[in-house]
Amino acid sequence: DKLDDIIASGTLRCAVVLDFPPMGSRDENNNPVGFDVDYCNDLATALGVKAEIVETPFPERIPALMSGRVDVGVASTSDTLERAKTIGVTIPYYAFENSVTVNDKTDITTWEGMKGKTVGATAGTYEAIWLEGQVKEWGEGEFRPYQTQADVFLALSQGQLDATVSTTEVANANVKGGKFPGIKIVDKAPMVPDYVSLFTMRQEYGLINYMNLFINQQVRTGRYAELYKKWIGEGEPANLTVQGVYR
Amino acid sequence: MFDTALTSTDLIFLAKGAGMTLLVTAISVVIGTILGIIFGVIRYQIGPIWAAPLTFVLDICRSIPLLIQLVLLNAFFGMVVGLRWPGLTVACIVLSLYTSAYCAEIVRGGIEAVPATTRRAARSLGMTWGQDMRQIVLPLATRVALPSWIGLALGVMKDSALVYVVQVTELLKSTQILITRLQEPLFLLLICGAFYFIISYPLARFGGYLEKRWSND
Amino acid sequence: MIEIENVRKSFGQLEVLKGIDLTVKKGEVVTIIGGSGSGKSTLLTCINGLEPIDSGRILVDGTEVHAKSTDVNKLRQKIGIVFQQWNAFPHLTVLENVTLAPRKVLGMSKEKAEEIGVKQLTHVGLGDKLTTYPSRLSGGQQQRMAIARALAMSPSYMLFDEVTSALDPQLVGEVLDTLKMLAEEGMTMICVTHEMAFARDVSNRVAFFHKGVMAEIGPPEQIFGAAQNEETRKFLSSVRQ
Amino acid sequence: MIEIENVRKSFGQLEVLKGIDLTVKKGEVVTIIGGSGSGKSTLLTCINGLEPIDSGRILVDGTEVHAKSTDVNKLRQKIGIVFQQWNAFPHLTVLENVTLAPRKVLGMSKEKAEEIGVKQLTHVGLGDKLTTYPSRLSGGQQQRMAIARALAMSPSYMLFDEVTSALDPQLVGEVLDTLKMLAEEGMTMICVTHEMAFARDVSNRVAFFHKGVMAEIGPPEQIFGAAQNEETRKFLSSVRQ
Amino acid sequence: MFNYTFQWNQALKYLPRMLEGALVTMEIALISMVIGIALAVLLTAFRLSGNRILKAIAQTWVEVARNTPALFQIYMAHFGIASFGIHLSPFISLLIGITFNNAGYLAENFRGALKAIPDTQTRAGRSLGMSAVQSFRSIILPQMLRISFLPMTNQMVWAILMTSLGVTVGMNTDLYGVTQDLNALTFRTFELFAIAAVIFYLITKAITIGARLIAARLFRY
Ligand SMILES: Nc1ncnc2c1ncn2[C@@H]1O[C@H](COP(=O)(O)OP(=O)(O)OP(=O)(O)O)[C@@H](O)[C@H]1O
Ligand SMILES: Nc1ncnc2c1ncn2[C@@H]1O[C@H](COP(=O)(O)OP(=O)(O)OP(=O)(O)O)[C@@H](O)[C@H]1O
Ligand SMILES: [Mg+2]
Ligand SMILES: [Mg+2]
Repeated sequence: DKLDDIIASGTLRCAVVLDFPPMGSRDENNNPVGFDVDYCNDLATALGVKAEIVETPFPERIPALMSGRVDVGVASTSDTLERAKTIGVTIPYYAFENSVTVNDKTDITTWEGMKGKTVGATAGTYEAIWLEGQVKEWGEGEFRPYQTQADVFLALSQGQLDATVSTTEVANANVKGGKFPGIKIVDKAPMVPDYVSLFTMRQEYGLINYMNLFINQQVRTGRYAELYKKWIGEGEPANLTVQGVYR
Repeated sequence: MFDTALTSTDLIFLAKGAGMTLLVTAISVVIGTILGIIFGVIRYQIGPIWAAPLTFVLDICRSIPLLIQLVLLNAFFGMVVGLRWPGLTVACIVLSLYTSAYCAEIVRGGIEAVPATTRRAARSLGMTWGQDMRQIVLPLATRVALPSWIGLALGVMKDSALVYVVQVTELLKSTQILITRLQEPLFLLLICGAFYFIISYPLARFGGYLEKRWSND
Repeated sequence: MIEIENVRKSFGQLEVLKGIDLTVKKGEVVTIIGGSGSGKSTLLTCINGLEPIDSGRILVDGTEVHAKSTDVNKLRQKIGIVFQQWNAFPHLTVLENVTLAPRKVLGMSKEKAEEIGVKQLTHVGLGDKLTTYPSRLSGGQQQRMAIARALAMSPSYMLFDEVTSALDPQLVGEVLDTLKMLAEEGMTMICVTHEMAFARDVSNRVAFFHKGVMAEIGPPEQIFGAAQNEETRKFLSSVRQ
Repeated sequence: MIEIENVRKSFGQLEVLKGIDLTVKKGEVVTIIGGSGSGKSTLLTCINGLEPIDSGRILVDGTEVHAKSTDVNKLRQKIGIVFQQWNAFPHLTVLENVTLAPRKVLGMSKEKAEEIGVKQLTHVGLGDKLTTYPSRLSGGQQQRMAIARALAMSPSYMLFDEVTSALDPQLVGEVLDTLKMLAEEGMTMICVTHEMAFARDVSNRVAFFHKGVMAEIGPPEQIFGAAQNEETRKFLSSVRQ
Repeated sequence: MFNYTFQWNQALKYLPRMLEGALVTMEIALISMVIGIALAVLLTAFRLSGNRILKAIAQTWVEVARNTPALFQIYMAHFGIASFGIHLSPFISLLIGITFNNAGYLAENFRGALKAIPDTQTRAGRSLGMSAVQSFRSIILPQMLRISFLPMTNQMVWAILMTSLGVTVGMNTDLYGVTQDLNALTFRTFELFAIAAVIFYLITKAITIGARLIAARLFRY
């Protein structure tokens, strides 16, 4: 099966989104870095193979997997039930809170302030699906999905968007990074925490099992906290368990 | 004029993207042209009715957005057939077919532009079909077809900007990656546009020149 | 010897040749005259196998042109043909036009082919145009080049299809002179022509075609002097006026 | 009355008209003959102001054609002109070809314009071709349509520039007959032509142009019978042979 | 080898949404063609005019449109223009990008078409007393449009195909955008895009056939 194939081939090819700091981005030499990149490397080390990072925009994660371009996805992928019909997801390896980031020039101070404004998010993400639903519910305003997280913040910074919803980590990184002037975080988005999973082909139980254990080990050994500290900052890493239910 | 954070590594990174653009273009144009010649000759030779299935397939290649062709073929090979092909391969397959569809038309036009009597003269000197094709039709049809072919090759280069969807980092994608990091959209886009322009414009002009020259005599 | 036996040929519904019989002996010059659409060109293209026939047969030196087993490419080397126009290969020089077939078809060396090419071009009066491209030649010179090109294959027979009708009047003479010269040298020839004076001067026999039928054939004196067939007389009087 | 006074005209280095003087009175028919490139067409296009002139002047009914203050569009309504070929507007039917200018330039109603159009087309013998497109017409019919089109503007003068020279011989007659008819109706005309018989029959005066100069002018009997000028005689003998 | 289960029902239930997207796609293509043709006529006039500045503007437009990728032009119309503080909706950005491209290609076609019209046509018009504008409008323009009709049809097809590039500027109401959104929702990539491909094919066929019918009615000469 896939697990054997990976070990036999000697490389693990991970789909990683590289315009999603701090989870994935590029350093000044344009090499991939970030939480997900390290996570993939750890997984490869555990398997005893070499890691190969395949840059994949959000909308292309599943096609990339399906077309066999990658073996697994370490790509901040929310574990929705709809998606689980098509792909196999592991237990969560990270959990995002989502924040509302706005352009300075708007008067938005709470998430409800987005009502009637032009808002956007990265096409194909959890928060985009939520936000688009929200705009529909409000019945006013406009929703625009962009192809990459960078395009979203670029548009926000240019004033083409009034507000966006993104994971708090990404929002913090972009606001602090200083590359996008004129934006600020104003509120949390009232969403269920966005649990994200590793994924692979639906029928690859062996690999899914292996990755479940791997995630468990990352937490147990303290590597999870270490990566959190390295990429996100001080404080408690997000809790990966849900009160009152298994898994 | 521009105060930029662009470093020399970034320029190398862009150059790599440009190299990928040229590589994809070169492979697709070469394969597409060979296929296009074969398809064009077949279509000319067996007549429109028998060639209908081929015409239909080639027509499809021209009637569906390249983006969809790329996504679809990618999904087909990967999901349905289960082949682990790199994105570059899929990109080249799609672009080659796309090229061949247009090239077949150009080739057919070129062959039809060779007067039947000239070919008759060749055959009546005892030349075989192959000799006639090689010695008479090829050189004459080339004159008619070359300018359009140059246009086609440049079109393929420009359309190769779309292969980013199958994870091939070509020039425009490299530019977008740098825009992500450096936040200088206008400046980077201008560099990128200038690159395409510098390659495309002189060749397009050359094609126009050939057309003018050869249509005169 | 070219033997044409009861040849029939249709394009779709239209019967263009309605049973033609004609034998051309070695050294003979036969001219074919007749109205437009009467099937003259079609007959020539059938003789060298460029067009298939529906029934009957055509023998060239005893070989049946349209038999499956016949190598037409080989046969065509024996039969030179020159058409009304657009004969020249425009991308080749005059000399290359003439040497192409000897080299590619007969596998001659470049030197040998050029030797023959120069000889034939000189023969038709184009010895000074060897490296010119056809587009620089007058129509008459182009036709003479086409003749030299056919001759370079050393054919036993030459077919000419209205080789002068696309030419300006003052250029007709030079081409007809070349044909006359060939005839005098003993080449076996079938010429389709509208030039009656030429037909009268050069031919051993003149054939008149009318609507796919060879309505009359005979020595020029008979055809031009005392045509038996009503249609022949009509045609000739329309041409003369 | 058309008065041409010492008109000079060059294209770049080439002087095409070297001081032409000519007066055409109402009802007169003047034909211009001469070798190719002698400036005949150029003169006609100068008369209706399509080409500027370098010096001299041209007066039409007393209005100076090339004066700044002159409204050439208005002036041109008086002067019909028909060229050698490519006259027809291929995207319009025959009737639309004829009614276009009356409607757009004179602001006529569609009905009025069509009435005139039908009249003029019937006049030149094309009454049955009204809704045909020009591409379906023979060359001769196209030229007659062009004449009708010019006539529909009720011009006082008509200029004809070799209207028959692009036509097959059998079509020349019908166009020349139309011109003769116009001449007999008293139209003032300047015709450039190579048809000597026509020039002799129809003209009041014949002008011979040679290298930008009007070498000789006179009644047809003089020009064709006893030309004074050496060049005229040369030209006529070359045409006649 | 074929261990993939097609779930066409899953995808087909979204067909109405995709057809709505197809309408938007056609709308954009149509508007961009109409404006593109008008601009192309203008550019052609600029290029023929004696004015050096107008000529240079038109020339630059045509060459940039023809020598850079359409995707680049559309990206530029959104993020590039925004660098000057001008904010355009994805719809408008896409429209501008495609229109820019259309106008450039069509202007080049028009120029070729004009060359094919003998200048005796203008002469004939002028000598009937028509003004320069009148003869251009009633004689040259109709013939030019007729000669460029086939290239215009092709350009229309390209405009349809180019709408798929709108996703890069945040467009999600056109056919491609809708398909991509649905794909994010369900991950039925192959089925969804196959349906989109069929719709695109049918649209382009309809355009080519429609154009042929129009041409047959319009150009009877
Ligand atoms: N390839 C073809 N397909 C269909 N019809 C043809 C073809 N070639 C010739 N014909 C028709 O066959 C008839 C005889 O043609 P052919 O060229 O033999 O006449 P011809 O006697 O040579 O006339 P001309 O003096 O005009 O050359 C004509 O009606 C012609 O239209
Ligand atoms: N627009 C132009 N630009 C440059 N040269 C021109 C132009 N029009 C005509 N000429 C030149 O002017 C000369 C006279 O031309 P014109 O057409 O008046 O001669 P023509 O007497 O009408 O000859 P033809 O009998 O061949 O029509 C020729 O040498 C021609 O090449
Ligand atoms: Mg013939
Ligand atoms: Mg003239």
